[in-house]
Amino acid sequence: MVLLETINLTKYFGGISAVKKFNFKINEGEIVSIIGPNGSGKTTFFNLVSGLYKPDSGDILFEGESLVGLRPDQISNKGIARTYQTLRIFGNMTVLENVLVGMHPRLQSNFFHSLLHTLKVRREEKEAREEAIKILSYFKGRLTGPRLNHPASSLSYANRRRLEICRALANHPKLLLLDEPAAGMNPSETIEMMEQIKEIRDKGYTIILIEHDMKVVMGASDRVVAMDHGEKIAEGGALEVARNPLVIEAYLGKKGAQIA
Amino acid sequence: MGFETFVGLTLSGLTVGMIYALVALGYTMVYGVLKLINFAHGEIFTVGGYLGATFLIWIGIEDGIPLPLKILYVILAFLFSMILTATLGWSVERFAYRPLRKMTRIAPLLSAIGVSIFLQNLILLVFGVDPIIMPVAAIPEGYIPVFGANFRYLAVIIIVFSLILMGGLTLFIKKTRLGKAMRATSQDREAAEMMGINTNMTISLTFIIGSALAAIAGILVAMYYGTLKFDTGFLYGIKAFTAAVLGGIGNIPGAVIGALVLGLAENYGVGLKLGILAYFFILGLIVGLAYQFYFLPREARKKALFNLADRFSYDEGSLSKVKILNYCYYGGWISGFYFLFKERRDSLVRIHARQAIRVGFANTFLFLVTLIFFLNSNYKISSEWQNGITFLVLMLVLIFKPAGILGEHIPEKV
Amino acid sequence: MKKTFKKEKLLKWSRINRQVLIGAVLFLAFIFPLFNLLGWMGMVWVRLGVKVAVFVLLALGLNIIIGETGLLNLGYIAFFAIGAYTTAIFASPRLGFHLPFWLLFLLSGFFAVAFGFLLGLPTLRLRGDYLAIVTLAFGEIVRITLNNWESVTNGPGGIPGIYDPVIFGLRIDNNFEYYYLTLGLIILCLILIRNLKNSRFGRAWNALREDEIAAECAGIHVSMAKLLSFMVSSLFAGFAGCIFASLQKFVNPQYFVFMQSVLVVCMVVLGGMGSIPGVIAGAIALDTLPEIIRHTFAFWLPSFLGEDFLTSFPPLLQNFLFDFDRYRMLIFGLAIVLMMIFRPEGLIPSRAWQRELHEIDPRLLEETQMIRFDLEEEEKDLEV
Amino acid sequence: MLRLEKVQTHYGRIEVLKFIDIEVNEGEIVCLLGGNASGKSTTMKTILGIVRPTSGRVVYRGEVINDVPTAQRIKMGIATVPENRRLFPHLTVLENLEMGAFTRNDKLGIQEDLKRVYQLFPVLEERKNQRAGTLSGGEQQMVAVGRALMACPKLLIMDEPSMGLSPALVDQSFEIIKEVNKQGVTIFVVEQNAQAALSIADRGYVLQTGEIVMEGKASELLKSDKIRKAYLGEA
Repeated sequence: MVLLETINLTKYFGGISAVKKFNFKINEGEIVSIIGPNGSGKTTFFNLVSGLYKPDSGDILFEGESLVGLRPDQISNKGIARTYQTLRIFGNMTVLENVLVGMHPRLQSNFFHSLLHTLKVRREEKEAREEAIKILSYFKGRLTGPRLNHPASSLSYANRRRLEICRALANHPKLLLLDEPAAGMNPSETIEMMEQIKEIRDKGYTIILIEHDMKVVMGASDRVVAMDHGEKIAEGGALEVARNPLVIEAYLGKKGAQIA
Repeated sequence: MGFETFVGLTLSGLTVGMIYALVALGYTMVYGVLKLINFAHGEIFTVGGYLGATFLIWIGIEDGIPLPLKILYVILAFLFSMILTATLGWSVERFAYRPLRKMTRIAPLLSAIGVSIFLQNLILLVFGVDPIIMPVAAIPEGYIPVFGANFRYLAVIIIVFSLILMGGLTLFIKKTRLGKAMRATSQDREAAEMMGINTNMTISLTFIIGSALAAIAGILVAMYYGTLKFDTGFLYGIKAFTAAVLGGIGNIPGAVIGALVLGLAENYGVGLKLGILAYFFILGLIVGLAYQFYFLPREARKKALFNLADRFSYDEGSLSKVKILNYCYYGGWISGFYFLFKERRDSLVRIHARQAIRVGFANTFLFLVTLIFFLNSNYKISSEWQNGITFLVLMLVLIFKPAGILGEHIPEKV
Repeated sequence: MKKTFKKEKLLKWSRINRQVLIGAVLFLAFIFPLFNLLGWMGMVWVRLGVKVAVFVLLALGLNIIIGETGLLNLGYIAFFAIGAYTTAIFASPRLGFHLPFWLLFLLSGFFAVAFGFLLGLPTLRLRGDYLAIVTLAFGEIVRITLNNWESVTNGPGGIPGIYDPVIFGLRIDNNFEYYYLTLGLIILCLILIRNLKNSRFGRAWNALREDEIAAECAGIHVSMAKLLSFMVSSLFAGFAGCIFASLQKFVNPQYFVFMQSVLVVCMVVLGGMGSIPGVIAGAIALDTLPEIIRHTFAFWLPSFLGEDFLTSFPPLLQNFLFDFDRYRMLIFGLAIVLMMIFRPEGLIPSRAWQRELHEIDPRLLEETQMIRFDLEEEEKDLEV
Repeated sequence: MLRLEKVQTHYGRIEVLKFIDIEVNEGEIVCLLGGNASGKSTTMKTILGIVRPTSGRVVYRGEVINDVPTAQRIKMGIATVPENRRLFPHLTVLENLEMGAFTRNDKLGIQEDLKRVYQLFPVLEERKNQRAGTLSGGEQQMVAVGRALMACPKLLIMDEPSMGLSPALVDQSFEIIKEVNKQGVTIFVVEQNAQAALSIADRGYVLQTGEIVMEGKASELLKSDKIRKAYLGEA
């Protein structure tokens, strides 16, 4: 079943098209990677889907409903969560609180109950905490234990990326947008991340991945979409795309293609 | 109300507006470079006025002194005050803002408020609660009759002098090496540093120029009204800031236009009946829109006027509906609602319909305000509300059009 | 292993100490007026205590906006004014109303919240520094309105003769009773604040302070969350205003000038943004400092050292010490600047702001942080 | 020509560069490789004088320039093309180029250099009155290089010239570097894209968490296993 579909999605910035007539489809349970040089519109595409930008034309359909014109928080509540290329964790809040913020829209307690800290709120908070810890333990012991109550800004670069993924998962999204999850990680961490992304998918999430590391792209994704100057230049299986002459010219270069 | 009153109000509005502009330039320049609202600027203005007046009192300017000597004294007073005030502005930046430059935004803002309170109370302690009185001999007397209204020589001097200063400043920023360095610094400080521009010096220069202009404005106000109080600067500061925001902060011509609009609005507001104010309300709107339109890139101009849908190539289906929707912008918001409900599946139409409703709503609002003004056209606003008008303008501008009349000029990085 | 153990122990200790400290402070707050009954302290101090308590309430409210949500409100005193004037209008001979106190109390809160809503709804999407200016303008408009709407507010003359509150048949008419009333209210508010802080709403506010975009994409309705924090803080100001008006029996627009807003901001900032003990300490310090200095030099020290020990001081200093009230705002202004430069997190900082404010330019820091944290990470991994 | 001797740099209490030694000879192209957070940009800022070393010496043409301010260094002939180009978006192309020559006073020389830059990049002459922010990525790169050349440098420092450019443009941009080098400018490239950088450089250094872990001839580095593994993505 098609989960997310964009139709002729277009976004201009001061006369230059950042995304142009972009048609994209993802089925439930897939991992689709988007590759392309910097400035080719990948992150703009994410921002369009998550509602930070409004498209100039075209449509975004999520489970058959249009997302255009909704606020980012409404879109998030519909079940789309994301991470950022430039990390956006809440540095001064603890690791646990970061995940709990991600859970915010799912929690039911209303303002007056919270104000009075009723039994219901207490129970819900306790459950939320337990679940947050469960989510954090996806990444083995890295984010749990004493680190639960450490401020997020004290984490290493790689762990912050992991925390961001946990925060995104906290809302039980149907679709997960990962923007360069392996950036700044060393080769062994990158491979680990690739495996974990696959594990997350097996738990029933659908994932769109922006990544530069061709190893991750090759290893993790079911399908690859290549973008350049805001347009789709190739689509298909990972190897197929990597051998596409357009992609080689625009992005991989001859040597990159050989590696792939 | 006679025509003379109107002319008189216009002239005093222009004069006060020019003074606001001089102060507003300081705000807008600092905001352009540091993204900081320099709260202390109003107090720097007061200090400038006090210093000028003190100098004139100290030097003993009297009626018996020959005119050339008087002029010399006044010029000396200006120089004296400008130099000291510029030093003050420089040191405020150096000691209260520079150490905070790398912190989050709330810290420098609070520091600026702290400096403002400190300076205001310092003036209070040094000069006392009583206002300082400008020696009468320093104020040029006489007036030119213009259409039956009296145009004071001082007002003429203020307007001409301010125009010269602003022209000079614009030239300085556009053409000279230092001016270009200032612009470069405001756009990308680190890159400017890499080009060998001493950015600290450039920022200091911004404060020095801004403070010197504020000092001039302070003395001019003291001359115009004859006195200056320790807290005058707070009000002038907020008014000038309002002017800067009204014109679009960071935008130098914007500051001048905003200041003139504000000066006129205040004077018309308290001097005229509401009905006449309504005309100017509409006039101002038209002037603002026309100016904004004029500064659009040439290709965009046509499209902005007539056909929003042509801006980009839309797919066929939505296109015709969007075209119809464009009439909503001019027609009203009922059709916007109609489309919103009827075509709610089409996201593109939805966006445009919402925008049409918003614009339609704003237009309705303006229409209602104007109507109320006309209906109450016998009602006169009391002069106590002059400050209230400024605050109201400030709130309305920030709420409805935070970018100001001419648009903000806060450069984003490439 | 060893290291973690030590840390745990330390943590436990600090927790116990904290409880002891809170208990001690509460105890002191409760028995404070008794000093007067024992004859150790003049009535002036009890009265000052009530005033301090009102300002503690105000500062706690403002802290929700500044400390928790990271927005600067420079017109906060306007909400205080709205609360006070509501009480004054509905419980004084001015217009002939006399509502029961509990209704008055709720009404004061309600009007403050309603105005908070009206102001917040359109303005809260503004950038932080613009919001500061808009709130400032709002504060001034409220004051100008109070000054000019003579038919209701009696203009600059103010409203005299506000009735004493009556709670459960008990007529509150002396300073002791006011003190305990306000203290009770403070404790109630503290509990509410703590509850909110630990709820999803408190977390949403903190998330907004940290990163608005990320918060929005995590599903937080930004405008609603901001509006909520604005309204809660207005509510406290309304309550404080109600008590203040009943206490003073008289209100006029002069109480609600911009400088008062700044004073409350000073309390929050100097005490420590986001830290409740800090904010309380800030409010107490700023309110009592002028009195304490004046009393020290006018009464206490002379009684020890002789009447004329001050005459040996230079005249300027004498003037300063005797007339500290005049220099108060000057010194507070300077204190804010110095505080921002040397200790931006305040006297009793909250953990979050301490880090927030000591951050270097993020662009510069990016790579250093990564190195540092990677190293720390390695250490920790070895440790565990 | 340029030598860093045991340079150590701190941001606050955090040590970023740990006693690094780098040497650049006249006429060479030298590249400094490193991943995220390795201290590359800090090295560059140290050479430019935006960050001051806590210990060690920065020697330029036989002079210790530790305490020389940035403007003076640019006068001495060190110019830079910053990371992400960092143009002044609201200034015109011409004004951007003029900013590059900010520290110079010889009007005639500036005019000549302007001509030289226009010769190198004819597009820029056509667009000289256009705002820099409206140019395309490739053109912006040209302005950035041109702006650095306007300082009449003897040593040109390039911070990640390949960042944000498509492979075709990367090649073009490295061609430009070669061309500039031929005109007698020594070049120091800080890069993440090891392949591209090493293919034009004479020598290279590899920086990792603030330490130089490897150095040598570019051709040798290209062959080294470690480099292939870490930077060229080969298992």
